[in-house]
Amino acid sequence: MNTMTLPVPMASTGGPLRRLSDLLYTRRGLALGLLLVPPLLWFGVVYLGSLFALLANSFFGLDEFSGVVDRTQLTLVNFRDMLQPANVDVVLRTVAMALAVTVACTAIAFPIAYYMARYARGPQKALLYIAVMLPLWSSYLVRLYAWKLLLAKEGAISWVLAELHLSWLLEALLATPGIGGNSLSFSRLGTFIVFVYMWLPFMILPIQAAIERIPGSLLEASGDLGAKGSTTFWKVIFPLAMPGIAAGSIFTFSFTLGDYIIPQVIGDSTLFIGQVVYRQQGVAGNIPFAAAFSLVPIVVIGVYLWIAKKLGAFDAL
Amino acid sequence: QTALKQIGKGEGQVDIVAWPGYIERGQTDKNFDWVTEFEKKTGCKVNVKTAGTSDEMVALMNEGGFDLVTASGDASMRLIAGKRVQPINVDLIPSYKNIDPRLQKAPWHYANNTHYGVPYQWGWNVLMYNTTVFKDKPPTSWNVVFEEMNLPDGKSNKGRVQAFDGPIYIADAALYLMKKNPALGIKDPYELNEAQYKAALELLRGQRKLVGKYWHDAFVQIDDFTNEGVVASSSWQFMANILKSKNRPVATVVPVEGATGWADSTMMHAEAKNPNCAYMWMEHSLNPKLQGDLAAWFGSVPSVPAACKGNKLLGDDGCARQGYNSFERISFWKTPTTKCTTQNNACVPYHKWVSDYIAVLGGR
Amino acid sequence: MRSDPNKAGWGLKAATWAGVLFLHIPLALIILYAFSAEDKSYVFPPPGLTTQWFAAAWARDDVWAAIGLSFRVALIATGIAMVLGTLAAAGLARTRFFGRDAVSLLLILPIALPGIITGIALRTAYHTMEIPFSFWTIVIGHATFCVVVVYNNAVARLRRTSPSLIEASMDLGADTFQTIRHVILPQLGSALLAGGLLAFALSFDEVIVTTFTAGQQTTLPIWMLQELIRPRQRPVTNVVAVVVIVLTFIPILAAYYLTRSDEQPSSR
Amino acid sequence: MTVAVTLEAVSCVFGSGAQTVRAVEHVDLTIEGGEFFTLLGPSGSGKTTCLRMIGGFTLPTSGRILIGGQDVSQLPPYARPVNTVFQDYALFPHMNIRDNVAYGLMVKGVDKAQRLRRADDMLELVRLGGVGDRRPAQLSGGQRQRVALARALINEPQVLLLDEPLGALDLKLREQMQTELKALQRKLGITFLFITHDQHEALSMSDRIGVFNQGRLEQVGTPQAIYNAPATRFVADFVGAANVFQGERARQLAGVDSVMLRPERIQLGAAHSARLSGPVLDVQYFGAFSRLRMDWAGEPVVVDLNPLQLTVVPEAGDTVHLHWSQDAVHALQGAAA
Amino acid sequence: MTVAVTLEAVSCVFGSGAQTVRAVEHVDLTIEGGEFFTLLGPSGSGKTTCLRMIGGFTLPTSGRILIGGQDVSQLPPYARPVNTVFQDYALFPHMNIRDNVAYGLMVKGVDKAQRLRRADDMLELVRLGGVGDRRPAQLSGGQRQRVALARALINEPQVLLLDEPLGALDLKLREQMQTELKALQRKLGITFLFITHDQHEALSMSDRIGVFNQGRLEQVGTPQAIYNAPATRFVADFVGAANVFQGERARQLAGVDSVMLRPERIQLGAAHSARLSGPVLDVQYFGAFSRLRMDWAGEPVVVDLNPLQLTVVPEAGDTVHLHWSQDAVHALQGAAA
Ligand SMILES: Nc1ncnc2c1ncn2[C@@H]1O[C@H](COP(=O)(O)OP(=O)(O)OP(=O)(O)O)[C@@H](O)[C@H]1O
Ligand SMILES: Nc1ncnc2c1ncn2[C@@H]1O[C@H](COP(=O)(O)OP(=O)(O)OP(=O)(O)O)[C@@H](O)[C@H]1O
Ligand SMILES: [Mg+2]
Ligand SMILES: [Mg+2]
Repeated sequence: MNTMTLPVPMASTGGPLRRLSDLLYTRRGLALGLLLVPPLLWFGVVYLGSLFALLANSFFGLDEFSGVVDRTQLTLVNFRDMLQPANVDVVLRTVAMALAVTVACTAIAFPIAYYMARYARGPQKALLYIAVMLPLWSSYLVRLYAWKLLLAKEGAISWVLAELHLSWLLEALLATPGIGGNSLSFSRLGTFIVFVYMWLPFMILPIQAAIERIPGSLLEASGDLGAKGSTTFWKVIFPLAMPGIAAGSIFTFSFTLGDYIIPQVIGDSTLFIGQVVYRQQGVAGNIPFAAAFSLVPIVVIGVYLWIAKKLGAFDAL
Repeated sequence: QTALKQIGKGEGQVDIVAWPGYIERGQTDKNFDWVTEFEKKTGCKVNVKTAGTSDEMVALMNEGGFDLVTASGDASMRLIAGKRVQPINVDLIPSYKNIDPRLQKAPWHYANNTHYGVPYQWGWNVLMYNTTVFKDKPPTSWNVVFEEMNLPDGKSNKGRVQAFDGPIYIADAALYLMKKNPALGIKDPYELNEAQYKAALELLRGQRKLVGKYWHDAFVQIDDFTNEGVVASSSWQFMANILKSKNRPVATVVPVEGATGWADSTMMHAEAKNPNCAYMWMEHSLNPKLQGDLAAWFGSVPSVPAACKGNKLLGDDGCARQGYNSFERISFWKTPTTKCTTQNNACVPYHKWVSDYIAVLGGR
Repeated sequence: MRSDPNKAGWGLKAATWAGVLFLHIPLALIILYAFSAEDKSYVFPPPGLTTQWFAAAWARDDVWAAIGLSFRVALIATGIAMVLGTLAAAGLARTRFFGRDAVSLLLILPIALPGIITGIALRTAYHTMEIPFSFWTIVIGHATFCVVVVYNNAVARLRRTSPSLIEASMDLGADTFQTIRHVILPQLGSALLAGGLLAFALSFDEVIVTTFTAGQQTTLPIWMLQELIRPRQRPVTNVVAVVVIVLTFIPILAAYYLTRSDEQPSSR
Repeated sequence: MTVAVTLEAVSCVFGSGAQTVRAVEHVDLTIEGGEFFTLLGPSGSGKTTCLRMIGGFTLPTSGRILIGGQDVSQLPPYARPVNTVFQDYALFPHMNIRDNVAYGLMVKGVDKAQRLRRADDMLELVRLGGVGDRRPAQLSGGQRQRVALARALINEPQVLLLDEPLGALDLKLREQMQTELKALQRKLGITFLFITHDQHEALSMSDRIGVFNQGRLEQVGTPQAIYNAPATRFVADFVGAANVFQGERARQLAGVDSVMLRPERIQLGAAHSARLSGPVLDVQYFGAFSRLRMDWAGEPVVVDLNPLQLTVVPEAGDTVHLHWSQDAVHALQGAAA
Repeated sequence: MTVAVTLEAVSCVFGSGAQTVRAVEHVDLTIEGGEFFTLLGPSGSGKTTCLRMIGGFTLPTSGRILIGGQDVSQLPPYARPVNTVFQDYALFPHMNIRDNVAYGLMVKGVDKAQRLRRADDMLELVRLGGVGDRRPAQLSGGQRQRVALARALINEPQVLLLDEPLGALDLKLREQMQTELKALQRKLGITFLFITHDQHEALSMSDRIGVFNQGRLEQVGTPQAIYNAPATRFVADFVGAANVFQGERARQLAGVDSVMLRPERIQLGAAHSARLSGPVLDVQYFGAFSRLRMDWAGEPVVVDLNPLQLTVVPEAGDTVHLHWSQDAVHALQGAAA
């Protein structure tokens, strides 16, 4: 773009609007500024301002008995508390879960996205699109409680498995330490399943878009050069869908990192980052500690975004 | 700050932070409505914000914008200490004298010879159990949820018991230890010195292995007793009532160790914008009809004894069923602080309870 | 061996439809339990079926109030998001300047950072500035994370729109404003509509940020949350969810057809 | 000479019902080993479809395709001994140039050191040594075209298929690449099956040309045969400039129903013994020649004037007299419109 | 004749620092009213940038641009009396054809009935009556091109700018459109400023041609002047095929440092009195002529053989004898590499 500024042009005839138009045309920097000022104000002031307010709060202490924030002096006590083993556990657990959910979402989303992008045509494509979008439009909470019912010990899944005489399978799964538990809805496996379910559409759509952008001739070229389907997949499709995966994973990763409702309803009562932050602020009123703790996901996401950007995710979002 | 001297004209509305189900206007069940009539009578519109835990109530009050709060004992002292609530002039509340004498000057709302709240309701954290599992051998001790053992149906209790998902539950453990291990010298489950506290946490860590999922909200626990094979847990009478009404095989008991409980008071924000309507509500909140209906609705005990008789919804045995006569056996919720009389002011404060309970849940 | 390269293998088909099934079993359950005769807890299978909950839901004012509030919030948040998102897209689509990446990152941040952080940050800011909770505090939160949705749609369309269209318009005598009105907006129209629909959906179902910015107000998801925590007529939440599903069917379809041309494979 | 490719009654139909497109209809064709064979035809005439059936990207609706004598009609692309240079080059954007070229060897399992070495050799062959580490996006159009060539050739195909490989290039670059491509084909001796809609390209590069029209092969022959003895009016018109006369005029010129006369075969001369005379409509300058249009009683006759013949080019309105040798007039089949 | 466009020392620089691109450097140019002026040059030589500065889409870094005598250097496009036909046509996809054509009138505020009538007239002019209700996507490439033309012409511009308007078309369609475009320009008498990189197109259509190379105008002149008397080696090479000799060989042929000889000006003849003799390297068939390359002691000489002159075309290895008239040899300026 040619952004040099030049002397005000000789006015073309016309009203003030036309003159403003002339000015904007010849001074493109000005036009750009006018376009970007409102969003920048909003994001710079409202959003970043809020984040800074949060950051500032992380340096305050709390009067432990009354629960009132003490704004008179700054302290690093919240950051020290964050390093307690229990909190470190929470962070590691959450990040591990977020990664697992992201991987699983990718694995499940990929075939769907691939099929939508390359094979589905006409009404079938529309049908699939709706099928993917519809869950997004039905209340997240109601779906969550529906999962509770599905996963319960006497719920739909065990009922079906019992009918199929496959209960032993479920029991074996639930006996696995680390992921198992008393029933699916009381296990970390259950939390995992529900996370995967909830964020799956957010993974499907960007991957689908990324695959649609791969020119068909590339796949044909691969086949032409002797590659079988699987080679083409791993050497061509998958790398080229990577921006879509990265974009989708920003959602799956970040949503998992921050959610506090799902693990509250489904799971084994071990806490995730979102819950700790929520409890510290909403329940315990310990805003400073919550603020400090919420820096963890900010940092994690920051690192993640940095990697995702390398993979070209922002262009595919 | 001094209390109001007289009630003026209503401001037209009153904002209340309350437990879920505490202030009903007949939206879910027409029989349970104690707001509409009040609004009609006084012209004060009632706005309710529900809070799920005591901590949340404190947080909401600290943020401000409310007139009243139905605070439990573990929240009320913090509100008073934080100067979030103002003294109440009980003379402006004619029904105050009808309140159960045991509650009129209860320590969770009466401090420094000043009233800071009006008792609303109270209840206990009973042991709820499944009667088909326990059959003719109902549990008598909290040990069924704390210690690994075989239940009368021959199967282990592992994975079939629950505990409350809140730091205050440490007190339940202390209560159990008070009886089980007198050598620890626990006098008050909310006042624990370092050693006692450690023992309680140790017990809870053991319990973690038995508990599949901690209960957090009442209806999830109802589901858990229905679908998840949970057979024993600390609970509120409320859940037991609902499960029984659905013909589920449950019963409640107060074990030999006693039980923790909660007693709620309506307290008024220090900067309440609608003090007149607030006073009118506090007066209204003490009428026997409301108290009885609410007790029936919530499974709690009225703070006005008159409510126990003749209430259609509650029934004549309602108060007794819900713990009216067990007042002395209940250790009511209060906020643990370092200042404590029973352990020479060397108690573990609440904020440690919060983070340690998170650790316990995390298996640490 | 006849293997038509334009047909999907059975493995792929199976994986696809299994995935779709996975997405929809809970929805089926939601619909089923909208008719459940059991009102306080969920048991499987449901003990009986009834349609009474539709009437019950209809008669409850709090449902209507919550839907009304959510609708208004979503409408205004979407409106703000559309304005800001379009401006940002117009500014960033085809320009290069120092700090451009930072600006686009800033737009993505509210959706990339967990909602709880946006929520707490806003709540802290409101608190610090002593802004009382109101309709607008919810709207601000929602608009913030909706912008990126509109922005993404608009910027994708702008990048795919030939810049010579704008030049052609000016060449034919249209000034900046006439060009915006006659060329840019019509070009963006369907992308904006699709982005707006998505933003509306996001806002309508948002619970996490709202929890922190709503104060005493009850949006539909907050109502659901309260209702699910202390239900008396539990199936009513399902009824509401089902009604929302049914009502949103058409906008989804519309959004699909509106943005479809953007999705066509393009050769480079 | 061996036969490289045989098409036997191959047809390809897309869609069904009202939207049926008969892209290729009943094509019989034999391409000899080592030949540079070009498919020439207007847009939409079925050239690409034909090529895609040989490559295996589209399956024929009916008929058989043989490569090196083997029926490959139902084989997937990776099992056919042919390789393709795509019109958009289809270079893998996420790999560097060397990996692009080595792709065919990689999928065959050739070990890394060896395949990269051979890729570099191949890049040398197409005069692109030194760009191996770049990405496709960092190359110019002509360079990309050569990478695509190298990538296809590394597999040593029996037949190389090229779908308008020069279509995206500048005229000047295009002429240069034509020469290079032809030279490469001579050097390697591989059968090339080339698609273009540019008759100059077809004429100058090919050993034989097949002219496509509406899904059918209208004529197959050497460039000379196609140019000088087109079978149909379509071929005459499509391959170079042509004066085509029908009916009365044709009979007057050659006693048949339809004739063709190439403009460069006509000379201006004296009025006596002129075959035709008439006024000049207009003259267009093309550098190497000038194109004159004369009015023959309502129908234009196009004459290309070589600068060697004339120093003074006539102007519009001048009367000119046309001469040609009788063998310049070629009778066309039928009276196809 | 009036002056339509004047460029005075116009330069355009993109970027800064290491990435500076001098797209157009110090161009002086005068285009007469009613002229068909073509900018010819290879890809990236600055043609488009030059046109965009005249249209107002890019502002010059320095220099002045005058249209009809008025300095428009700093005016936005909508205030300039020129219109443009874009390379990709830039038809508004959300409007039908009639509204596209009427767009210029609409933004001027011409009332609806009148502007639609005039749009229909304009469509008639470009022989597209009847498609007014269709959308651009429903038209073929050639039709779209004509719509773009109609849309630009409805504003009655003083100058019409055309940026490779035929680039996206098939060769055959392209030749047809060349004729149409030229005829339209004659009919309307509007100044056309045309861009192409195809020398045939430039030579056959233009009144004058400006040859661009690396941001500079190398030569401006009539097609004949450009073709027969190129000023530089670049022009000689770029505009048509050329034998360019330098140094010793040039001095031998014409006594200057650098000469050019067009291949079609050379004839084969008898050995005696031949200007050059040598063996044939190869012969390429082009239909209307054959291109022979003879080896002149290590340097190829290209000869285009007209079919009229020879019945037997020599083959590689034959010895041929070249003849030309002395005026076919053109001395080039300098010894530019
Ligand atoms: N996949 C397809 N589905 C339906 N019709 C098709 C398909 N591929 C090609 N066609 C149609 O078949 C006909 C022949 O197309 P083809 O691409 O073979 O032509 P072409 O000679 O290569 O033209 P071009 O020079 O424009 O590339 C066209 O009418 C085209 O629209
Ligand atoms: N907006 C721009 N920013 C930076 N460089 C540019 C820009 N536009 C053109 N250039 C550069 O200026 C030079 C001239 O470009 P221009 O488009 O004028 O060439 P052209 O002669 O039209 O070529 P073509 O035949 O490929 O269209 C090129 O090197 C090009 O890369
Ligand atoms: Mg083709
Ligand atoms: Mg250009």
